[in-house]
Amino acid sequence: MAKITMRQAISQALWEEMERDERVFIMGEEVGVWGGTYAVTKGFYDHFGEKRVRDTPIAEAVIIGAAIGAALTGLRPVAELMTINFAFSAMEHIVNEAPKLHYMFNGQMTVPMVIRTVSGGGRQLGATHSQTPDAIFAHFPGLKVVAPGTPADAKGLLKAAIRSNDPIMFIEHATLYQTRGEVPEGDYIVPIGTSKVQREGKDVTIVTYSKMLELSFLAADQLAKDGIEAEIVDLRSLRPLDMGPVIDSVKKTNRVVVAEEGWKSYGVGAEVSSRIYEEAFDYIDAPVKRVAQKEVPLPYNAQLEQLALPQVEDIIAAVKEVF
Amino acid sequence: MAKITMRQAISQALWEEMERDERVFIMGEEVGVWGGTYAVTKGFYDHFGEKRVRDTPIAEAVIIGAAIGAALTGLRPVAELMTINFAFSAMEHIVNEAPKLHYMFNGQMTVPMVIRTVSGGGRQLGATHSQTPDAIFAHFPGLKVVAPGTPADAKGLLKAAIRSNDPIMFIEHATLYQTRGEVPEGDYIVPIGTSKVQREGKDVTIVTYSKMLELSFLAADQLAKDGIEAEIVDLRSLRPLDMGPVIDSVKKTNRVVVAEEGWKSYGVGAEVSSRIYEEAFDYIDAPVKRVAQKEVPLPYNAQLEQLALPQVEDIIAAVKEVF
Amino acid sequence: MEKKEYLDLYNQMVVIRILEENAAELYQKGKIGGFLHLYIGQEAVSTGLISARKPQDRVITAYRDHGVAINSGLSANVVMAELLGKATGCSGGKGGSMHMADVNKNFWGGHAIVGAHLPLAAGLALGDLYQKKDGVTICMFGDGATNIGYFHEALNLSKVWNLPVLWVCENNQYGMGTAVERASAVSEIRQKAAGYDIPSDFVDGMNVIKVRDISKKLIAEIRAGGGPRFLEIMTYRFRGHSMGDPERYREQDEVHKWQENDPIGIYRKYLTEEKIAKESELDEIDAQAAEVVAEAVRFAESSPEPAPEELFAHIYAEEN
Amino acid sequence: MEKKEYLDLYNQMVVIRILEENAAELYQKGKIGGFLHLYIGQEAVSTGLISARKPQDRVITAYRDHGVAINSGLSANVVMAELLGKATGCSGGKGGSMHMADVNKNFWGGHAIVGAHLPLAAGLALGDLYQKKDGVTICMFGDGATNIGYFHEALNLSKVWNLPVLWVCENNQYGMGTAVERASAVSEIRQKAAGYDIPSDFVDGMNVIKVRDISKKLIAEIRAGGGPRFLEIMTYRFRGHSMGDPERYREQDEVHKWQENDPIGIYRKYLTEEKIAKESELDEIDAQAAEVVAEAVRFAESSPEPAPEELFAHIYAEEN
Ligand SMILES: Cc1ncc(C[n+]2csc(CCOP(=O)(O)OP(=O)(O)O)c2C)c(N)n1
Ligand SMILES: Cc1ncc(C[n+]2csc(CCOP(=O)(O)OP(=O)(O)O)c2C)c(N)n1
Ligand SMILES: [Mg+2]
Ligand SMILES: [Mg+2]
Repeated sequence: MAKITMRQAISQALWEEMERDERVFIMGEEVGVWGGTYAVTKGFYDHFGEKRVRDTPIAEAVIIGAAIGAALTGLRPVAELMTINFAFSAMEHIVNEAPKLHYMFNGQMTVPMVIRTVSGGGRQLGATHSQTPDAIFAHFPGLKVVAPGTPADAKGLLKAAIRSNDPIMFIEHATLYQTRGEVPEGDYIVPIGTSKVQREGKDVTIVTYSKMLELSFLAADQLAKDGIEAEIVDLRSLRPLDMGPVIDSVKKTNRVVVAEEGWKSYGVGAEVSSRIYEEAFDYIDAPVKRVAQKEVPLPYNAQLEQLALPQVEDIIAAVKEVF
Repeated sequence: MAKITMRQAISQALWEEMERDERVFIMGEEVGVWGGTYAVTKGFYDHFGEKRVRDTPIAEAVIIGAAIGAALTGLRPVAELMTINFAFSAMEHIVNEAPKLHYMFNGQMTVPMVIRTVSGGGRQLGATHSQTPDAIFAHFPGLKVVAPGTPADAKGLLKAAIRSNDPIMFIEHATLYQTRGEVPEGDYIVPIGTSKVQREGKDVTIVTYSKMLELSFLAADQLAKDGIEAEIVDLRSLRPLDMGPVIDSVKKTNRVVVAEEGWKSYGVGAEVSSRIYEEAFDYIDAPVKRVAQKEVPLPYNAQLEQLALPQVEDIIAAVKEVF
Repeated sequence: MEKKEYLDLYNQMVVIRILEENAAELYQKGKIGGFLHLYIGQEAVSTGLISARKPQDRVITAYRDHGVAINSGLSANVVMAELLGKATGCSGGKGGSMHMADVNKNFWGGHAIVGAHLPLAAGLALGDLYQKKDGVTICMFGDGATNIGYFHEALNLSKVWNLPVLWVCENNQYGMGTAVERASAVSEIRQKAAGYDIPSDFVDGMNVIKVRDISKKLIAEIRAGGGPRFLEIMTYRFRGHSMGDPERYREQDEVHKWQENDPIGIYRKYLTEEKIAKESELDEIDAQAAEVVAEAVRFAESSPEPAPEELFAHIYAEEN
Repeated sequence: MEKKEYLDLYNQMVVIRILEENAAELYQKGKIGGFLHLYIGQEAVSTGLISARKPQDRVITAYRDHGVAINSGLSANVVMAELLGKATGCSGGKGGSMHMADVNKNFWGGHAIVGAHLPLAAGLALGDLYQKKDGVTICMFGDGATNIGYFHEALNLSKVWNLPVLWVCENNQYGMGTAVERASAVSEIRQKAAGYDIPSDFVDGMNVIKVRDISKKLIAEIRAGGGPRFLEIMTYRFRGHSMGDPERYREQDEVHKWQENDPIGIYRKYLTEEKIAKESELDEIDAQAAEVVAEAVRFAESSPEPAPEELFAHIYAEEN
């Protein structure tokens, strides 16, 4: 299998799906002539043309709203929001239109749409541009929220998302695009709503997703040196949330750390740890630890920003605390 | 003390603060000539005039954005969003402007603003108009989120909010306006960020807020008949979240139910139960139960809607399950 | 136009009027819940407008949608059943007054967030353009909706992408209790279209034939590839914004003056004066319409509630 | 205008130019992080515009804000220190390139979400109107920002409430890689003002004196109670949108043509031809400006990082 970057994996999935299905098209800011601000759609404009690779004005609400409308007519838009910080400008359409139409009109309308966007801090972009508010989008039934942590999952999940008939928020991470990994060629699909054990271990369970998966691997390597074998469960999807592999792991290790990049309060770790206690109360030997971002708007200064973001050391420390 | 309705209590707090401080003014849709869609500001327009009771266009982003700007100049706007469902249309300004400015500009700017809005289902308004997504607003540091469950708290908390120098989302509930309770006259202040034991009991702790407080009281009365004395802790504020009284109660009862009206996943109960385990792990005798809304967009049909909303019976059943 | 077409327009307006009057009663009786926005006074607007469309033309509107549903070809039965939240309603009882639709009739709803459906309309039009279909999307909204950002983003995109969409502003002078001039920088709403270089027109919304004629013209221009058009239709709602509106914001005289311009009365006069129809024929239609609505009420009241398991149906198109 | 005023304008433009060139270098060296949007080519816009304001007039802009900060009276030291994220920066190192401000200089930032600061500007103006102060709020934004809903809602409200605000569109022909005509229904942005019945004007942004004169006129009209005004300023950015822009969207010829219209060169020519200043005087200013920026770099580099406890400072104005 080829080792390619996350960027290439996502680009490949998009390209193949567009080749496969005329109904699939891309719209968003700078997806065309520029080639995507993260270069994911580089070359698409020349190959697929302006009909299927549509640059839009800076108008997030109509980017998502028009994608919804196009989806209602049977097309399969992949609408890009340059970063998730701009999703607030399309909030109504993301959480109160796309997820409601199928239900509210009793199944008459379907919204086969993918919203591709990018979360994550660590690039000194300041408070308005560095957020990882993934959890708030997962609060809404009717919407699906996917966030891959490996190139293979990114390809397989994006293909599954594009072929799904439901509105799906596909959250990439700003500092994962260079991450390399083996990615199956061709038609590789990862079903949406399936968590996955990314590393086996018997001593402690680290539940995580997206960028924090990378940090969790590093933490696990460190911990192994101290003789602690961490099992890493990657959620991959926040809604639907597949607790199965998490619970299985917890029943084996009896110790859990949940690691997310976003703020702790009302975040992903809150839901996951609550579910763990609900489903495996008797198996928990020590309080589940949440590793997350400090509760501050992210500052520009690099040192302060890193102090606010969860680090490998934080995961290691948390793991040691559950023993 | 006078027994007045929640509507009167909120109206009184607004009126008194406007009388007290020239800098306080109201802006929003139908707050003036109409008198407020929930009649909270009835009579304000005639008394305070159009300068201080400002009807706005239907334009939520500029309602909140302009309130922020006015607050930056030293005024103390109370901006009303007719319901929280329309807050999505002002999301950028609520979560990415108001809570960021003070921090991002190193304390140079302050945003003494209150956003009054209304959550809640149960009125057959359908999926787009019936939500209780309070939790997602509480995810953002820099913003404070308050949601009173009694008339006295509504008055005291709203006065505290108007006098605060921080942006505060003040969430009322659509079906609590008629609720009556004793409310201290005059300058009554309830500090923001303080949970409160609203009913004492020794057997089980019900943690709740807003509308679900009312249902929790009813559940507690029922339970008392079965010899179960429930202690009810009202959060009153979701950020800051005051766990003190919750933990004290849990250490006494060792059994907990968290009741909220919104969806369970990534909701208030998730954060509260996680915090309970983090702070009182050894005191929990049975898994914390979350009572919440079913994970569906709320339907119009009355019977279906009630099936989706958490009921008194659900709280009672949950309490019995923790024994 | 054939006589039967003339009479059909009259019939549609009368059915809407009677249906709305019955809805108001049923609301008072507590048989309809939620918000109820009546279309009384505005019947000529959607009747004339939608009569000008072809089957491939899509219609999408706001929450004041009962009349639009009838004009789009939905039966009084499914509309009334939806109002009562019954399983037989056009949205299975899940949508209610504000969320009616029938995609098979190319009626795309029924949307309750002010202005939020304009971006959807741009997308519907994009869908037709992309698939080289010759449908035109007709998007209706109120005067108040033209002040929200969604309006701006949708109109701008429709011009930049030359989308086949007819933007129709139903200017009934108020957004809830706020008069147009208190909320909008321009009180002639069509002036806003100039900011997007979109050709605009306007028409008396109390005259169904005038509305139909101008709509036909604009829809044809759009279908010919002319890009978006904007139509401002002057009208007035005879009732409150929704049930229980205290109506402190307008004088009853104003309301009465407008009621003298009853679009149904005006059209009735036109039909008889132009010798298109006799009073007796129109009375006959009135009677039939009353019966159609009475039957719709019977149908709705005797229809079953949605089954409890419907609560979990259609959250997603696929479970996985 | 006094000679020293003429020279002061020249000095401001040169300081900005040199400061930006230094910033680009420091970015390459990795001493500046995040996004860096340079103002090179647009110096005459904010220099002329802000020179027309009185102390009570507020300035607010987008993320392309270094020049605006300098023109607002911030020292090169605090601007450069902010770029390096130092404690001595105008935002204490917490804001960075996109989030600079000094409220004591009536400079209200530096806002990074496109168009989102226009509603804030309406509010700043409302604050002055409400408090019967005679300040005018000057709100700057790009051509791309005029397509987002915030623009629409803010301009409409400013007219309805007759707010003392000057809306200034810096039309530099592109929003990132998207040319105006590919994103906006109208390519003469000022046409949009008509949709709000807001008087508009436009000016060559490469001529600092013209910008200053028209700005003075419009600010005076607003201060006199005339309500909002709209000014479109034609300009061009000589560098990429931000550092690392591949610039696939424009020909280098186009860039070069515009660079021949260098606002600093044009003004220098004007000053000498009009005999307002001698070449030697201007060279002297250039040298001083270079020294000011060099000192700013020294200041910034030698300034301390914010203390770790600053991470938790100013989350709220009050802890409770
Ligand atoms: C975004 C949003 N804000 C507020 C409301 C509440 N609301 C419902 S209808 C309405 C007035 C709309 O007026 P207009 O667009 O003129 O339509 P009309 O009711 O006159 O047909 C308002 C403010 C809403 N539904 N959505
Ligand atoms: C709401 C939002 N969407 C997208 C972006 C990303 N973005 C930053 S600058 C920019 C282009 C803005 O162009 P323009 O308004 O013309 O200003 P200029 O950069 O030309 O000065 C975009 C799309 C953003 N910051 N905010
Ligand atoms: Mg109206
Ligand atoms: Mg530009």
